[in-house]
Amino acid sequence: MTVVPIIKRDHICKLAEQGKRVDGRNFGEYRKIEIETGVVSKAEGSARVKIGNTQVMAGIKMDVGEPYSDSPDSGVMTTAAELIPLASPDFESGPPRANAIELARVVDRGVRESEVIELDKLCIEPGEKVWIVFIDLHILDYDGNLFDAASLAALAALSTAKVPAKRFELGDDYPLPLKEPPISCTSVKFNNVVAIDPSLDEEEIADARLTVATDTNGDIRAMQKGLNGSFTREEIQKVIKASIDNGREIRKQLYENIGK
Amino acid sequence: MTVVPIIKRDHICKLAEQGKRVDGRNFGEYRKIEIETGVVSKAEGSARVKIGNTQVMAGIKMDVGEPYSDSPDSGVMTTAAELIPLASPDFESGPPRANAIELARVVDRGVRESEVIELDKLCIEPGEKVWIVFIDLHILDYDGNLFDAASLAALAALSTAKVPAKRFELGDDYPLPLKEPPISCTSVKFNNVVAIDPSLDEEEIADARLTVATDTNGDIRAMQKGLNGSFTREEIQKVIKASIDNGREIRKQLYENIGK
Amino acid sequence: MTVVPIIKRDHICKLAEQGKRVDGRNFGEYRKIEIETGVVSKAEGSARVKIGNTQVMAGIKMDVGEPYSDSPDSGVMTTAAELIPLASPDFESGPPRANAIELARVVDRGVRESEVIELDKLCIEPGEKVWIVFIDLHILDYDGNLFDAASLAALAALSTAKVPAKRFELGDDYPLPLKEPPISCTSVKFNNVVAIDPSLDEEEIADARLTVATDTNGDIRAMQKGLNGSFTREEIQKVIKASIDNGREIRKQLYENIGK
Amino acid sequence: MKSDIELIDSNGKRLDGRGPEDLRPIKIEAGVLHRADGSCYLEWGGNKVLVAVYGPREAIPRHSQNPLRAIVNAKYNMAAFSVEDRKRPGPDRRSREISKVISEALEKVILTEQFPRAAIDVNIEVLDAEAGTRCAGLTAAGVALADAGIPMTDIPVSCAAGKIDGHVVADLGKEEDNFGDADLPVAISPRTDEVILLQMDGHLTLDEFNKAFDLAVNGCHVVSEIQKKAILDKYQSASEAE
Amino acid sequence: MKSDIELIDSNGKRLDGRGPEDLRPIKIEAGVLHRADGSCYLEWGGNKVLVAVYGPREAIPRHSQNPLRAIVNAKYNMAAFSVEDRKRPGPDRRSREISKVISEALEKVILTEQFPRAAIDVNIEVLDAEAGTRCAGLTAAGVALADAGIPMTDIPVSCAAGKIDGHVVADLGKEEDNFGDADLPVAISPRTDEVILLQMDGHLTLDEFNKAFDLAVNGCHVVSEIQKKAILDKYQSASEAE
Amino acid sequence: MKSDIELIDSNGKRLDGRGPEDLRPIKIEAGVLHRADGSCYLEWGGNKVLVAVYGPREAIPRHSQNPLRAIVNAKYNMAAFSVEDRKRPGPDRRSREISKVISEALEKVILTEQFPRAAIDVNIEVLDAEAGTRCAGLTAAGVALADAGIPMTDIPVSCAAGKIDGHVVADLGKEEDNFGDADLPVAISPRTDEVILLQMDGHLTLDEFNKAFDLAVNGCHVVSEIQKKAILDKYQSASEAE
Repeated sequence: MTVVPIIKRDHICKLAEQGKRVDGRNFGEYRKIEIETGVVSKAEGSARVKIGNTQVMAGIKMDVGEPYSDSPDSGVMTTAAELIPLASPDFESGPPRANAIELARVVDRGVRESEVIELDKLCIEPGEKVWIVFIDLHILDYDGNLFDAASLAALAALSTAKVPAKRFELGDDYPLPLKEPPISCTSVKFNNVVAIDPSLDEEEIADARLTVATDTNGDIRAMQKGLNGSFTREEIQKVIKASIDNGREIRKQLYENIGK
Repeated sequence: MTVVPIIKRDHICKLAEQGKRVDGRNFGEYRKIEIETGVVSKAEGSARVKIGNTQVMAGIKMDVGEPYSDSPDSGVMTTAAELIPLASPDFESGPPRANAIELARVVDRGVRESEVIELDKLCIEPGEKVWIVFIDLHILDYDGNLFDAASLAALAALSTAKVPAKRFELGDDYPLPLKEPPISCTSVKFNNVVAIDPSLDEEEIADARLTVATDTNGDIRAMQKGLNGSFTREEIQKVIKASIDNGREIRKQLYENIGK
Repeated sequence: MTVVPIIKRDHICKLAEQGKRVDGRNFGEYRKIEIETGVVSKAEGSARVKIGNTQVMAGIKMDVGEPYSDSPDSGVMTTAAELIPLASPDFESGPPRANAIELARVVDRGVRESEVIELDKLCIEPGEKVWIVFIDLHILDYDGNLFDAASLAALAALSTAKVPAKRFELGDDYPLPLKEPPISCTSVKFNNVVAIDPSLDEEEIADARLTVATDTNGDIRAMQKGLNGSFTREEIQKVIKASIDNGREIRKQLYENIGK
Repeated sequence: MKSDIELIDSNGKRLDGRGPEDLRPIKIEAGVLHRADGSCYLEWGGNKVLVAVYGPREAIPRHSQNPLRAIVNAKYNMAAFSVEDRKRPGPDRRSREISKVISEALEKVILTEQFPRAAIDVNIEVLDAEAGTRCAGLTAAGVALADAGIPMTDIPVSCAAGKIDGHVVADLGKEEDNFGDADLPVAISPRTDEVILLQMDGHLTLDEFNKAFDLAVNGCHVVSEIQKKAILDKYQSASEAE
Repeated sequence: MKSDIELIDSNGKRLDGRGPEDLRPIKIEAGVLHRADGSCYLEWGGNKVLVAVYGPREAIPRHSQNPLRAIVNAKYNMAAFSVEDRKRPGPDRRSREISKVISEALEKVILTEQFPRAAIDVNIEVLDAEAGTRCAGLTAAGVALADAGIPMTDIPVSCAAGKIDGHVVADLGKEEDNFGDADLPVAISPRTDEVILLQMDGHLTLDEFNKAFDLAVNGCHVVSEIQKKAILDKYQSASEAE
Repeated sequence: MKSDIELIDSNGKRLDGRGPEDLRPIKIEAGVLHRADGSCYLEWGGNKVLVAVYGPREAIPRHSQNPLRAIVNAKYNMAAFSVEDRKRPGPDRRSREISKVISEALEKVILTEQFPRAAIDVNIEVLDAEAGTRCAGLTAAGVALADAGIPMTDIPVSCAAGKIDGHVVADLGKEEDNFGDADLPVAISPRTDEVILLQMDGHLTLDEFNKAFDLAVNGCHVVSEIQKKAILDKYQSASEAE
């Protein structure tokens, strides 16, 4: 367990009291976001997303398999995240730890609960054969805010994915049927300020984290609080507001990128 | 590896030389036994058994599955024990250790070898579909003598279990078909005395342990010796005798409890 | 991580400079090889091979199962090696480590890539049922050169294996269909000499290891370099030459032994 | 997942007869286990949860120790027989996520800096499950920690709210959880209303969120009173026994 | 499991021609491995077992050490090819239970207090299996421990008895184990007849148990002589070699 | 596995138009990651590989430390989406073998004795796979190690050769790997031509082996130039940025 140097914490907090962030951003401002799709030829869909120095790759693979017995007419989706040791000196190889599991589950719920993938259109033979969609997330470079980078990479990869019908002799390939996705925005709280899109330095000293996914209407589609601090009602309101505002901008950039 | 304090050992042994046990019992006497059934609504059958402060919960779940190829007309049973860290400061979470495995296997053999569950009556379609009976043991509070508490909890849970035929659209629910169960009684040896139903203190200083399961006829249906000490032929005879006697009493209490 | 005593290294190297090996052999000479087949009654085929003090047992088991979807007309083979703690004070029980995995994979490739087992003759029903061949290697005594001992044990066990057709009610048992196997010979390099069939002492101080499998024509069928040293082109040539020569002798001994 | 079940009728009555703001029946008992340093048994609707606290004690292995404070290890575990279809024993991804968010929530109220290098283990065992087990588990953990005498700034408490058939209601039951529109589990420190756990799945407008959030916080305060009574009962029966 | 096979005929002869008290043929060889500190190869009927002993040596990891005595780690392992249907490599629940009861039995005779913080590893490898492998394994372990020079109060030895077709007999063979009524493996310290391993599955009246127990103990004494001869042979060939 | 595909035509042209000695297109970029101490992104034909180097740093756990030198942990990992049929995440037997042979090859060139008790972690991530990933991974690892400033006697480099339709050629492509006769991956220290990795599967006469070996070594030298240029580019852009 690393003890974050007191000096770094003091520095970041002192800046915060002056209304400043370490990298000069406003508290409601994201780092530069870059989205690149179609980066892996073997995948049905893929994307590399950078938020500042943080870099996540998502790949979509599809297979034909059996549906769950309680939803015989629906395709199946599954999400896995690997915090591979490539991305950080602190990540170890081995079975996924709590952090990787939380990341995968939050991205998974963001896609699943909002029914981004139209699973009911992925049935091949009711009760027998459906499409299975695998979302695999590889964290390549970790400089904070994995949740947003991973969610966005998953959405960008899904948005450009083709159902590989030809490979399975099921007709021509066609785009994966999708609904409008909610966009996840994460804020952290430290020294009683709330800052969106935390860098690694900020994450390490943060008391609490809150991720809010919002849709085109500004409705809330998912939330996840983390870390061992707390939020007041007012702070939650503030985080939601910032998530709606930034979510709108990020959605615009995603749509431009995938030509929508 | 804990070294049991010498002082505690000396105290228990000194008492034993005077013919006494720490908690005032006779060497052939059980602590108070409490049996409560039907404690979990989701289970097909369930029971919570207390022997003194030791507390074990057993739950029965059933499913429909394939028979083993060498017994196509028989249902299947399986027993798992979790020494969950709830029950003792010394239990760790993680895959089951040798103690939990021995416990599960001894309880399993007690039920299986005596054919308590009439598995031949649990065939739905020969070679295709049979009932699978899962016995799951959760140790809730560990103050010695898990074998007897777990066995008794398993038997009480089985005795009140219903085959969930309705849930699987296989007709009406009906009681799980059972034969008369053998009752397990465990004794330990320390300082050359033999004491039945050991408390945790006694278990920790014991040289050897012997579990004997007996049926209504006083016949022996299973035995398991444990720990790194030994028994003489005479001591074994003594343990068997005490097991038959106490087994009769415990069976009576079980039958009263399950209304038989 | 054991640091091999400097003294032993110096001794072996000094001898090498005088053109000698610790156990008096020439650099191109094997220790005594013993092959015993049919040593396990439950196995379809079995062999115990000794090279000096090194001792490996191989057992062949067969089962009926499904073919791989990309080769529906072929049987399936799989190789597992257990470096059981019986064989060396340094082997630990638990899941196979890198050394055991490399050993199993090198033996597996030696058999698979040279198509020693005629898998296309092990089809029972195309796409449905084929024979599965399990090669299990148990290292019993480890005094160096496991690769050659394990390969030879696998080949000897395969050579005497019977397809257990009767047990599966598929007609009479018949010999497992095999082609001429390549023979693996391993050399190591230390102190700039190249020595074949390293003893454990030599392996522990070796810089680099090279295994070469050759067939009856003297063609190369597999190679595997190991350890953190290097070979020059000339050294590789020398190793190949020695592998062809010794391979011829070992094949002769194998054939005599299995009565071919 | 949608269904034809009408989850709330025209009079605002829910399937089990509750009004929108009503919680399911709750029963809490402190100090129910012999070995544990602190324990709690809780029934909440059809949920049955048992919690045992061990610690503070030296954290093992040593490299897991924090030299500045105690670590809090909540372990949420569902018994194999606690659900309709038997659950494979051992932790799955869901239970590991819940363990993580509960651990983080409890760390906020426990005075961990009083016990550097120590571990406080909070074992949460779900014996019977019927919607809302994480709220039930965290609530029972709060009582078990108090029973163990662990110093805390407050007794943490949890309650969910959600949306069913377009109505915002407190404490979703089984069918409401399965066929409802949104679920919002919340845990707070009740003296300050600080939010220590917050998750949401589903679809809520901002207004609905605010309404649901307030219902959940109100629910927390209702449950908090039951917690305090359980702890008091334990101390009274303990002092009577003396 | 019952079958139509008649396991014992009217003359008291068993399937392989043995009388009720006869053991299957046994062959024991000590000191068969180069690397091990002590070793033994044993054939008992169709069973083939190899045992290697390492130690006493420092127990690893350190937290497994007992400051007062050596720990004894018996590891019973069946080769994948030792049984009719291939066994998946690695320990299963059965082999872990057998490892535990054999470790406990060996601890009784080994003078473990002479080697605090040490481990004595007893690796039991079943190469060919045919009823009674735990007795064969423990018996071979006794010889391998002696071969390793581990100080013991006695050389432990094991033999089973059981019931087939209503008759009590010694040392069940394969079909007798599969279709018999009861199996009673016993291990003793032969100098004192103290029982260090005892398990029973099946159905025995008290009288039958007593009879079976005595048969098993007698069997142990028969095997004990073969053990002693194997150890003697090893020492003689070793001293001849000098 | 044989097929009807003609892998090389009568003019000696291969499926993708290459001649026997030609390599697929290669692109190498050094220093592409922020967190890593050294990194490299490499495209080689259809392969895409990313390597991150961490260290030298204290080896953990302590018992893995070598008091005389650093240990080199190469970890070769294929992304689940890098192959036609999704690969289960996590190491399998193939990747663990490749990790081992690459670790051993890198240890030869790294001056490990300068960093006793340390670990140098070389994480090789295959993002897109198309024949020859181990050569691509080792080659990228060489650049990433140089980028991390790890002292080495040389920058290791790798290239394969093989046999297709009876012809010896360099750097097998996808179909050539699937339907060819032999594959021979080689890695060298290019300043001395010492061979640090060598594996072969298939069937080669001694003459064919020699020819293939020389082609592979020549290929290594071609790739080595591209490596050096990538490292130079990185230093130049770094110094320009100052």
